[in-house]
Amino acid sequence: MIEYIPYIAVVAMVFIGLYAVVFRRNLIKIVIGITIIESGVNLFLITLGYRGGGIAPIYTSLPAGTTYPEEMVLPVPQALTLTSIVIGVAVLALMLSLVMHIYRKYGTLNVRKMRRLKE
Amino acid sequence: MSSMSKIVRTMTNILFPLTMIFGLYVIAHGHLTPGGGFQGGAIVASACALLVVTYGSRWVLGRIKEKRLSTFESIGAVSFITLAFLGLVFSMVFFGNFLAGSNLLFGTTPVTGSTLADFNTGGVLPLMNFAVGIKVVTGLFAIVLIMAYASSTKEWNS
Amino acid sequence: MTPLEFLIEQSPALIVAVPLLGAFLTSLIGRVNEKARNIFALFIVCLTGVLIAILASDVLTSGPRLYVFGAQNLQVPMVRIIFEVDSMSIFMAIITIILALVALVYSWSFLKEYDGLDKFYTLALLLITSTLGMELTGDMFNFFVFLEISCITSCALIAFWITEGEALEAAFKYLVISSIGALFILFSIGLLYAQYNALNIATLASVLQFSFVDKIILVLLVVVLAMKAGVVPMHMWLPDSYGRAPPSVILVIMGATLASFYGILRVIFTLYGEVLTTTMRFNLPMHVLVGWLLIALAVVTIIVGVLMALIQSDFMRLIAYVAVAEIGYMLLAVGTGFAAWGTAYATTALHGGVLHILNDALDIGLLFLVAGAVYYVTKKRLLDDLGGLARTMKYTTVFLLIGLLAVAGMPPLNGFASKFLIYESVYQLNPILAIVAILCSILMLAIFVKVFYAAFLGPQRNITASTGLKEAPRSMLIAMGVFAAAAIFIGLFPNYVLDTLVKPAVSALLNHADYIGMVIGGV
Amino acid sequence: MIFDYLIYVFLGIGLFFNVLAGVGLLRFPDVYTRLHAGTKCTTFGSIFLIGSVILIGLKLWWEKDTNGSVLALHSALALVAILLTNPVGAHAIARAAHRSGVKPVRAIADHLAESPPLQTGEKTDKKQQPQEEGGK
Amino acid sequence: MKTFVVTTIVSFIIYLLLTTGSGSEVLGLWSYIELLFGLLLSCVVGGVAHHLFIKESFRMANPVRWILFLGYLIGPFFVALAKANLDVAYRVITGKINPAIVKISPGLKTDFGITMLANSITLTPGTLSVDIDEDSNDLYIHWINADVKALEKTPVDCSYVCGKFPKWIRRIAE
Amino acid sequence: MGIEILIANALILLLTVIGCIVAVILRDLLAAAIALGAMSLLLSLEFYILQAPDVAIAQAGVGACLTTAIIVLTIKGTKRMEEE
Amino acid sequence: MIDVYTTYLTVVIALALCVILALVRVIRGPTAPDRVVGVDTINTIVIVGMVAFGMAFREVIYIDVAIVYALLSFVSTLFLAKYLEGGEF
Amino acid sequence: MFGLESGSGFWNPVLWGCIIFIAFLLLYGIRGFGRSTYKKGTEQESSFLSGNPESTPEEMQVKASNLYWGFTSSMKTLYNGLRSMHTGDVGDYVLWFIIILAILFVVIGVM
Repeated sequence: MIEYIPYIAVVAMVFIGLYAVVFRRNLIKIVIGITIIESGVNLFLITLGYRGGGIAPIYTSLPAGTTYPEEMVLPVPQALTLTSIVIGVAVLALMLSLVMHIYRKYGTLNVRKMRRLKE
Repeated sequence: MSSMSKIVRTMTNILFPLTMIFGLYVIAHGHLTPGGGFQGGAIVASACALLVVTYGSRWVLGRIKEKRLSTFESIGAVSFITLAFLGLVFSMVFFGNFLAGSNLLFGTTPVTGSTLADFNTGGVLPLMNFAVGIKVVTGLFAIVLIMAYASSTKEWNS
Repeated sequence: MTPLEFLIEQSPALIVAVPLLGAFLTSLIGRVNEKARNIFALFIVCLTGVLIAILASDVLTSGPRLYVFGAQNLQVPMVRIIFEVDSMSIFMAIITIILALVALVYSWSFLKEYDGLDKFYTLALLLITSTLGMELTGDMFNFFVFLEISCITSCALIAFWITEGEALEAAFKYLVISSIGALFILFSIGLLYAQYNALNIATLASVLQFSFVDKIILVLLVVVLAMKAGVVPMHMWLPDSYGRAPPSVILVIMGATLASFYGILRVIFTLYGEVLTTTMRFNLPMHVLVGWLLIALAVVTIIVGVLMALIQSDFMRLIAYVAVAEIGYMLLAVGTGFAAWGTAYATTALHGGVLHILNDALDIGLLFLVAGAVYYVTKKRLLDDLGGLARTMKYTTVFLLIGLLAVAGMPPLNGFASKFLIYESVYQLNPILAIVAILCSILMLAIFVKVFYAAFLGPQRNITASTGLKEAPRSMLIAMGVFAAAAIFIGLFPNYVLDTLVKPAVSALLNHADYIGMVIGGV
Repeated sequence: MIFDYLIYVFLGIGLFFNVLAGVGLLRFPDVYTRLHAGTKCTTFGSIFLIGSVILIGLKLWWEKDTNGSVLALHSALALVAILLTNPVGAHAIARAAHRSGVKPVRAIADHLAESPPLQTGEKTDKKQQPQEEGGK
Repeated sequence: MKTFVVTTIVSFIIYLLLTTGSGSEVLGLWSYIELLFGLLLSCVVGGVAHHLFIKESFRMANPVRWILFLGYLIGPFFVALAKANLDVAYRVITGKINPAIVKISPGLKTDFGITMLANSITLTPGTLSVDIDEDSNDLYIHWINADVKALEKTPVDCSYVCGKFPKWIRRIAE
Repeated sequence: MGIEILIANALILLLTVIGCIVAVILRDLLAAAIALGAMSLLLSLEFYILQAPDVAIAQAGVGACLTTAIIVLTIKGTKRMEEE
Repeated sequence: MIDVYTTYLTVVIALALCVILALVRVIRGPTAPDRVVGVDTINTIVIVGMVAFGMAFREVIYIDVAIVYALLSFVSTLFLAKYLEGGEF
Repeated sequence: MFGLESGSGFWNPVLWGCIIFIAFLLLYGIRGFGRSTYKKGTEQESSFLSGNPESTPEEMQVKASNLYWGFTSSMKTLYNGLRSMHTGDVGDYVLWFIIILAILFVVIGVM
């Protein structure tokens, strides 16, 4: 049961993030939207790996007498999420530095005014 | 530029080594407990961000140059890949764990199950954790430092 | 084991590892000496090229290769990173490395006057690494990681001319849309893992069921990769970023874009090939429907690309729209090949499409280099401000002519060879498609007549006597000459390339069972 | 048995003060008074909540359970971290609020607003810290 | 050099606390390699942070002061903390406040002392340190229930606001 | 496996989603950054419940500190209010 | 011996209710410092909640996360405070 | 060796080269029928305009943006649609992406 509740939150987070990216006009809001989508996807991956009553996938903390697959939460999605978090930081930092540069050049954070490249 | 109040500064002086040793602990125990190069690196970088916020970016830039940070970042990355190449040289497999089971540094074979965490295991993994840690610390610190400097300077360009 | 055998055995890993090592070593060397850094970067790319050549000779003679990271044998659970190299991957790797090599040679003098070159070389080598990784990997998650690295590095490279606001704008737009796309890919990878408990392309392909979730995954993967490849109407980032980045950067980014296109091929043919060709809906096999969807996207792409290119006044942006149209031609061929799976002309269409990937890289690359040379000499972007360049830039004019004739598909240049195959096969599927394709090709010629007339003929405009106009520097001419020579060579001997590279690649795409059996049988 | 009740008492006190912090945050009229609630009560509440964890850890240590005692030790470190950071954070927020122009509501005196603007300690700091330290 | 050694030792102690239970070779709690590695990492921290960690003098390295400090924490400080919380609870429930920002000059010299006092004030009845005068170490305090009698003087007498804290802290930190 | 963890899980997820909505709606970018920080720390707690301490540390280190920090720095470098 | 698992999970639920109260302040807060106060309170409560979870699951590593959090939330609070103060970073 | 064959057609560069060569020869022959009195550097070269003063070459060359004016103005509705599609707004980029995703979801999901 516990493993089904987060999916609702995942859907909500992805849609909220998409809303922010599509309809919000502020550059920083767009960045925040992408962060929210990313958090949703991370939560999704972690929830995929969860098993009811499982324990954390740590080699040295296995209770005596148990073996790998039955008792543990799946470790692979957690590794995937870690990678995704790492990448997320890089993307976030790059985006925000671009936002700062754009503000210096354009004098605005409004997307509608940041349209020198069109057609 | 400007630093924060004396109370914050004093507490930063106390917390900075504390946070840093904790981050290094997380990096060093990456092969035993949760954490590892990235997480520990993020913690240490946060400790450095603490310095940036309390003392101001000018103060920090007066102590460590951004160029040196990016040099360290390159060194971290290069040492990571070099470890992978050493695996190729010593055990004929790229990313080969040539230290595991060798009873040298980190060479003990781990015991399965609920045991006391033996630090001396993992082969090249702790070393790789440290390489990643160096890269992450310097990279994130450089990001925070440069953004802090840029955000409070009016006349920068490029 | 002789050193050569060892090298052959380890080459898939080394192809990715060498540029990765080089990327960080260049920035260290750049501290010491700038010239040494340039030479070192070039050396690294050459070394990678040699490794790719070694691997290619092995793969083309003895079939697909499997490489498992960090394990002597495959007795462990299948959570290892796996590289699987078949002829298609190696074909794309060759294209990437050619583009990279030429880009580095070109940037030698093109970027000389700008600063921040340390970061340029690091990022370019990282981008090459990630592109090669995308092409060689046999693992969905690994594919995602390399895709994401290529997003970040190409965004940083697009913003190379950081003093121009437009470059920053283009970079930001690219990063927003591509990171959202990459997150969707991660989402679909999560779904795949949840269903089949595997991340390997081959393992997944062998157990895929085509349930509802699998349909969602298919749509997500194909649409995101199509977006990354620049298919209309998700192409808008492409003219923005191609129009505002330095040409040597564009070449490297183009490698990444083509790798995304390769991703579409991999998903459709290898991952979903088995399922789509055997499932029936409405008395039609599924692959017909998917193929026609691709064809619809492709036709829109061609038409919009060409029509928008016609009204552009910015030189590089114009070429970028033509690049969009070229992507449409490839997608048209692939869609035809997939819709008519099993027939003879499907194979022909795929031959044309896969050959067109190479031709697109060469021709559009050549045009971008010419545009870069024009920019280098005149510092102007708009066609209206240019004129009479043919009087001083003779070689560049010749290269431009070769490039534009090749893109427009005029014989005897390479564009004709692939477009000929595409027209022939598409005509057999549906004549109207072929007519549209030919008409758009003619329009493309008209576009280039405009460029040639406006920028290279007529009186010289706005040239002050003090600066004067010279021919582009030698390294740029060499870079352009390589592409021009390759274009003429492929145009004259299309069969040679077709037999050695394209046909194995297409047969690797069509016989997905080999690719799957490699992992399943190998374990 | 007594021990169990002790833990329940600890938990009760801790939870009561944490809830009080939340209520205080909602009921007080301005930033400074909210800081009173948000800082003092959560700190006090967390002392008791973590104290209960430490008590259980001590009991486990008495029963020779290494895992439990290590747990208590780490919890104590977390408590130390909270105690060190919380008041300083509150001070920083209060100072920031005052400098950003938030006036204390219903204040009968405001010496800070009357006093001349205060220096930040940059200059004195530079004197104490000569430049040669960076590279060592 | 001395600063380096002290910082290293302090961080090593923290490392030891974190890694308790890692082995059974040293005192049944740590393993040798853990200690070795911890020393190495502590040296790194000491090298980086020693100028920050110890700024003024080695006054706080004296163990007597630490015992006093512990006594202070458990004794008057904790009592004051408890009183403070009951006070806040009372004010949350009744909503009776009478706030003021007042200035006090506790007369402490060292940074550590003034920090300790400010933190104690923040955590104890009805008061919250808002700002500090860098030169004279005067504190500006938000007082939730100001005493009108105390406000007659401008630096307000310490005994109204923080009781005997300055004396304790002077004994510990100066 | 009691009902408690279920309730805790649902509550924390609800709060996370509320944090997201607040971060998107508020016009004050600083407030949005604050709400994003709150969201990310609640998300870290959720990772905790789902038995992923590894990810929780990463999310704590990155989401709690660095994300907020660099967004605040960006707001400092640009401007705070979202214009219409 | 009390049932550690159930007890501490109940504690966590109660703490989540406290978080709701603080979150209301974050949403409503008329000025930015009010929101920062709310987040600061949430930080402390979440740290305690992490410790309680660690006790409930009986895992030491979970409490490490709490320590990390206690140290790092301070940094983000300082960043926000310094911005509000109007200081140059 | 040379050449390309699809199912229904073929392409041979050698053959093509021969044909081009022959065509070139033919053209050269035709050129021989032209007027032989044309002289370079005389008045014959300059253009003749009545009424207006002679314009400079810069003015006479049609600018790139005006070159296909007829084509674009006759397809004005199409071009207006295309221009309004390319707004240059990041939100619209993402919106197009999501629209395509939704369309394909519907199309493939129905099947």
